Amino acid sequence: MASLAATFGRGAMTNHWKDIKNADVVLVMGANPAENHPCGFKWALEARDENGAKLVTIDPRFTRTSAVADKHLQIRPGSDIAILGGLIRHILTNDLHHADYVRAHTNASFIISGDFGFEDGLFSGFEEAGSRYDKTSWSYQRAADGYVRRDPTLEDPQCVFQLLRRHYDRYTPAMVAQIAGCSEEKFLEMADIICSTGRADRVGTIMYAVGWTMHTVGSQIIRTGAILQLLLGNIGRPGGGINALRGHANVQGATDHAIVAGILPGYLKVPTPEQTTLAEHLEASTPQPLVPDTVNYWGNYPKFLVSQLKAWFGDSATAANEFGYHYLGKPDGDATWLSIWDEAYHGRLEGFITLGFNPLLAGPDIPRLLKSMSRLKWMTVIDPFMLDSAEFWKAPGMNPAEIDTEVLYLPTTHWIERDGSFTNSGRWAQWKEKAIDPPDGVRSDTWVLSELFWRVKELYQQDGGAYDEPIQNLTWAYLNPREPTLVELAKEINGYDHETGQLLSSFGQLQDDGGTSSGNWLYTGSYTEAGNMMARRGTADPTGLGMHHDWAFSWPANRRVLYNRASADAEGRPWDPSRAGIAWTGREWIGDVPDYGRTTPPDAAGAFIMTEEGVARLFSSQMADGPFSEHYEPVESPTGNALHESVPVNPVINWYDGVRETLAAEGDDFPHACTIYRVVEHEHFVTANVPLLVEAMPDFFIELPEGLAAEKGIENGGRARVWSKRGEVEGVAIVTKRIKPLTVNGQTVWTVGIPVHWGFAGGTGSTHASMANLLTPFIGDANTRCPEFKAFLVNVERA
Amino acid sequence: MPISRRTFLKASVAGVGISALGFDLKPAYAAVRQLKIRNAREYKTVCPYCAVGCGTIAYVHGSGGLNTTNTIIHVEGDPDNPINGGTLCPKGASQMGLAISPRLRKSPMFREGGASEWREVDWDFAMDWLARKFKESRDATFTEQDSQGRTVNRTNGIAWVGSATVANEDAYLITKTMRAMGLTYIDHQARI
Amino acid sequence: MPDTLAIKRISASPSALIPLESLRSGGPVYSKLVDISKCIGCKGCEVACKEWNDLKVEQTSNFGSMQSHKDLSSNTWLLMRFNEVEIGDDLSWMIKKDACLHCEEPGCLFACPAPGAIVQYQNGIVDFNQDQCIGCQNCVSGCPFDIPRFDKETKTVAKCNMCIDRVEVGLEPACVKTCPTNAIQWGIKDDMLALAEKKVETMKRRGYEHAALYNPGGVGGTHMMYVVPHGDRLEDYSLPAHPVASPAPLGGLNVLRRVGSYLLGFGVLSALAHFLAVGPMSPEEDS
Amino acid sequence: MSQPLLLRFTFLHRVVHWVVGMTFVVLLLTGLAFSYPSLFWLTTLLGGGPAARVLHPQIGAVFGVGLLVMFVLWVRDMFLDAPDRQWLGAIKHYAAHEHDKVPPAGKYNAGQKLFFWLQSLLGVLFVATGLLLWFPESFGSGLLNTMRLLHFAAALAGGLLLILHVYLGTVAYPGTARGMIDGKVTTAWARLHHPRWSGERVER
Repeated sequence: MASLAATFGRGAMTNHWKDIKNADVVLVMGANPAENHPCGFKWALEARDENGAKLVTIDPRFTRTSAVADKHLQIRPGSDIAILGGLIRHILTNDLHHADYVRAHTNASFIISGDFGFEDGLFSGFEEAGSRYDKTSWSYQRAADGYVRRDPTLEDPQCVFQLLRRHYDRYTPAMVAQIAGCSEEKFLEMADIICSTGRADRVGTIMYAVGWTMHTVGSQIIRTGAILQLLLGNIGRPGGGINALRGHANVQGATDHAIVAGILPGYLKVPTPEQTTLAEHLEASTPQPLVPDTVNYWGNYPKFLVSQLKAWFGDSATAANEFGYHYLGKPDGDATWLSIWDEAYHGRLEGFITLGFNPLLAGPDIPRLLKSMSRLKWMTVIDPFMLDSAEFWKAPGMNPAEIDTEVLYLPTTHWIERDGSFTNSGRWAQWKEKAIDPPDGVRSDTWVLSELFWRVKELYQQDGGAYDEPIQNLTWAYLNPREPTLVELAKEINGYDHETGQLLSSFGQLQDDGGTSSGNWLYTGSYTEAGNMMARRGTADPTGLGMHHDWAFSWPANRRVLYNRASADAEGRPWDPSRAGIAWTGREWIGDVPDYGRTTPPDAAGAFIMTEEGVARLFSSQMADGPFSEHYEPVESPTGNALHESVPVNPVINWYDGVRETLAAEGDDFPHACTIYRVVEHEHFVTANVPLLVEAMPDFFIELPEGLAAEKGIENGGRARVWSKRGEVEGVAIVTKRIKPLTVNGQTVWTVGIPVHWGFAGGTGSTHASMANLLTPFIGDANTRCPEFKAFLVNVERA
Repeated sequence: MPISRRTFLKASVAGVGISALGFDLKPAYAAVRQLKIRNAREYKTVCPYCAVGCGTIAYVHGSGGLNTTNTIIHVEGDPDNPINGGTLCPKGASQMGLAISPRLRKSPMFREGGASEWREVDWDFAMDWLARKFKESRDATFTEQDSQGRTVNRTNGIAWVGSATVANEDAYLITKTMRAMGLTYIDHQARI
Repeated sequence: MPDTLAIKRISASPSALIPLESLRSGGPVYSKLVDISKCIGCKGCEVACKEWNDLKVEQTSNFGSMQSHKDLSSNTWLLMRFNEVEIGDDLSWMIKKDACLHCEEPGCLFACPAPGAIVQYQNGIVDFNQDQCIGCQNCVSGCPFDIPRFDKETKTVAKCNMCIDRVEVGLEPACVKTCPTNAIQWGIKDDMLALAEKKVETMKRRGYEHAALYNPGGVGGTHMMYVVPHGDRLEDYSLPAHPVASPAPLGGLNVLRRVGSYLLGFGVLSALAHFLAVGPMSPEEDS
Repeated sequence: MSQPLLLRFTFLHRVVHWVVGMTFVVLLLTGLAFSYPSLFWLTTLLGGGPAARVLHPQIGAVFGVGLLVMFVLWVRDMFLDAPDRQWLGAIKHYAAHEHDKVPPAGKYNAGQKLFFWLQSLLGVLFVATGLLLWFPESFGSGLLNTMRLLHFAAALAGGLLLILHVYLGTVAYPGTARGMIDGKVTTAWARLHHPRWSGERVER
């Protein structure tokens, strides 16, 4: 998501599920929606059959999505940027881009510093010592007025468009084929389909998921996809976009509400130690416009943050104490998933609380996670089911007597025993009703959290201790303080006008003087004086495009397609009147909830209101590993980097201590590429508790290509063993025609596929203890530190 | 071979002369069972699995009266929901199996250091233990000012993870509470 | 009785061969239409079928396939079958929803000796009535699609009943309702035939030149029809090319029935005639 | 005044005969019930359809065993000899009750012997096809259809034989049935129907 924010200003699925039906081309890559999002995928098939759209898949495996696609291209795990870079080159060399769109809505015309360059796999500014980039040279040239220099002809050799052309010129079909292992012809056939939408009357969408994000270059894969879609003029338009298909029911909502390292609800930033005052934090977090004609909506950052602090600390948040700015912890570095485990691994973490989550099985490198868990002082697992994570001390190979970790397990309610809202991948927050009561003995998550809060608060009142002012001052004005209702919380999230005491109806009303409160500005308008907008059930669809504005609530401001200003040209005319996102009537915008004010004229500002450029970024300095993407090999790769031998892998990824030793090294015998994935019959690990699903997909299995299986003497339905440098798994072999051998850099490479859904604590089927993440490496993306689950090396034998 | 009524009758009557007239249809109708959701109450909810956000309807038996307990008998897609239009994948179609899974737990469990088994504990013990541990670790690892003298007010000794499966309102409350407690190691399934 | 459940045929009754007609015969005739080109093999229908019909969970184990069970059973009325087929350079993953096709001329019903154990409704549904079933399994051998399955515990045969309890009140069957991609459609058979025609055209436009409707005439047409992308490769979908159910495969039985009744009648009559002609033959009392 | 009596069938012979005979009747009736919808009510004799379907093969097994014992008990007497062949040549006189034109029969006349062999053949057919039909899940449906037809055809033949057998053994030839009740026949009956056998017996 980091890369989408870096490109467009927001990190979320740009369009929504039903909108996919409006597409002319649907590219599914790094995703398998037929299996992981079947009901959303219906709209892709609707496009295929009703619009005559082409549905294509690019994947290391021929999936159930490929089974209904018009064309499938098999690639090597980890070669996505090569493919997408090749598509960008295909567009630019054949002039297939949507020229008017690129000129109007991207930073193609922006001129970049003369110091910027790229050589031998490294962008300018690389600092060997810190494995990081000094981004000074990745900046725009400024004119005398302080704004960025632009060249509307796109001919300046330092303009983004020309730099883009030069950068991706190396991604020739031959190079693509060499890296990805496919044939040039098949790649070009695919390219012709995907690159056919660079016109006003055609539009294409991309559906991607963790198949893109779970790489050491994951964010840059998404960036490449975003650049591709911008060149084709597909962002902001109905039937277009770059659509992140998110996994769990409320992964979008939990991210919006920031159970995430580094952000606060509404994508506000967690303050850093350097920002010693609220003013410094606001200054660093509030972007300044780079061009005169930009809305630069993030300019309202202070209103969002101050309103949030008011929601949290109420009357204790005053101008005098910087609205409680110092009540917030300021982390000393990265605090994401892998870093948490690294802290535990090195014995620095004492306590670990997990709620609604099976972190051990989530991986990566379960053997390492088991060691890390053993070094915790205490752990608490909150879930309706007993989890493998809670029973880690019973895992195969563990000796409970040697593990001092105290573990508490708390049974809590599940979704249907509570009301509340889930925000889906397409940003629709839908209210759900409570259907049944929990059984006796089971408490709600809200109860557990409140109880923990009150008991800690009371302990501090009794005994004193470390700085407890924020705890004592945290607002908790709920009717039943020991178990707030979710309606109360929904209202708090929406926010109030303190003068009138009324619920706010739009984040436009937020103030930075403490006059308003709002737990999360993105959800302002979701629960107003008019009622619970998330519970709306109006089915009308006047646009015919599936926007359904009267159904539930879509952040922001009930907008259904993000960046919809870009669905129209500079004058506000829709690129394609039959699929108009919004249209300017001369007085106002009609259609979707416009990205602008309803009456803001089209020439008032750039289409991308969330960027300080006012346009989308083909070139973005916000990424850690380059303003453009570059193909780097996975940290475990069966081959060298064909583009630059000396820089094989992403140069700015973070290497945690002791991780290099856990990777396949020169001389180790791990010849096969491996990728892990999910199947439609299961959702991660929780469905092990559902008998009908265990019946439908009972056992852990290993998917092996026919040729490799024959070589190893493994029969279909027989048993196979797969091991990496980190661990091994054993299971039933599914020998398939759906994975073919690839020719990568002149050598044959086989791909092995392994599903993730099985655990050791009495999980599904008969194959216990075979967990895909026993194999995966403990390494993450340079931007998000999302682990590289999707490409690593293994060996295989008959078991 | 076309069979007419006449030939059939010949076939059946000629040999034995037993007429099948007046055949009783009741058993055939009796075989069609009554619609099991006929008298159920409906609750509109959302599928707990992926992020498509399919609308579902939970069918529940029970009067809803004081001291009564509802029993869930069926869940199927909500046809009005524009996203799924009533459809559900195998996970969604079997979600009642999750709601009433025989493996749902009903009691807090505690494992002492070095123990090889769980022991059942009550909620009061559990929450008291958790609050004390929480405070202990917070007190032990809280940093008010870092080495450069800057106010940081953080605790690095406790991590909170999850969840992408709770409602927005609970997610918000988790963030609000844990940030106020000074935690910085906070993450959930978004990354994995 | 609701109109939707007017009866057409009852096993082991005259109506088995001469369908009943009534004022209600003109009521709606339904059909499922399975668009194989839209099927993603998610097993949503398989699971929804078991959930709605309260069928028992069976112990399965992976046998080297994405398929859950090797075969249908009395507790698995619907099974997704997976088959990987290479056609030239292209791979086709043929995924088929295997369940009762609800033949217009149901071989199971023709073969059934137990009155009322199998009932065909005017709306096209062929339903088994376990209360009347004697467990002889003649229906199993009478079915050209190998669908009904004997249950060793109940000693009766079971199969898909098209969720007749849902259809009765105007709901679509559970598999239709749940199908995430709407690959399974439900409606008046004539409408489904028209839709199938459109779908065949769509498939042909997409390059499947052999796309075809599967609604075999040998069983009088079916009330679950398929639109098959590779109409020239029915065997790869395990669909019989020329299934026959009508009374024809049971023709032998019918001939025997008739011959038998004449024969036994003839036997009795001849004995009678003989007796009348020559009388009894007793030893002389006193010889 | 009582006539002199001859023992025609031992107790064992009689028991076996009636076991086979009665099981066959039940099998025939239930079989007809399964074959003729209009006769399905006959299953009531065994407690209804499901019970009849369960009992039919089990009774069939008893029938099969009985038939086997019967074969062993009777087979020695069942080979055709020269007088039997003459008897067959004169069968139309036998049917017309022209007693004097029929060559004298032994304990069993040629017709009875043929009946025995036919019955044994049908028995094999019943048991073989019946066994397959008993376990239908183990066999293909094509094979089962053929078996079902054969089983049916055999049953019809058996039914005809039964009619003939009962007719001849009761109303057509009074005095015959007694041989299967208390095992004895009158000498007069024996002289009339089985002169050679009665001759032997009397001499002894």
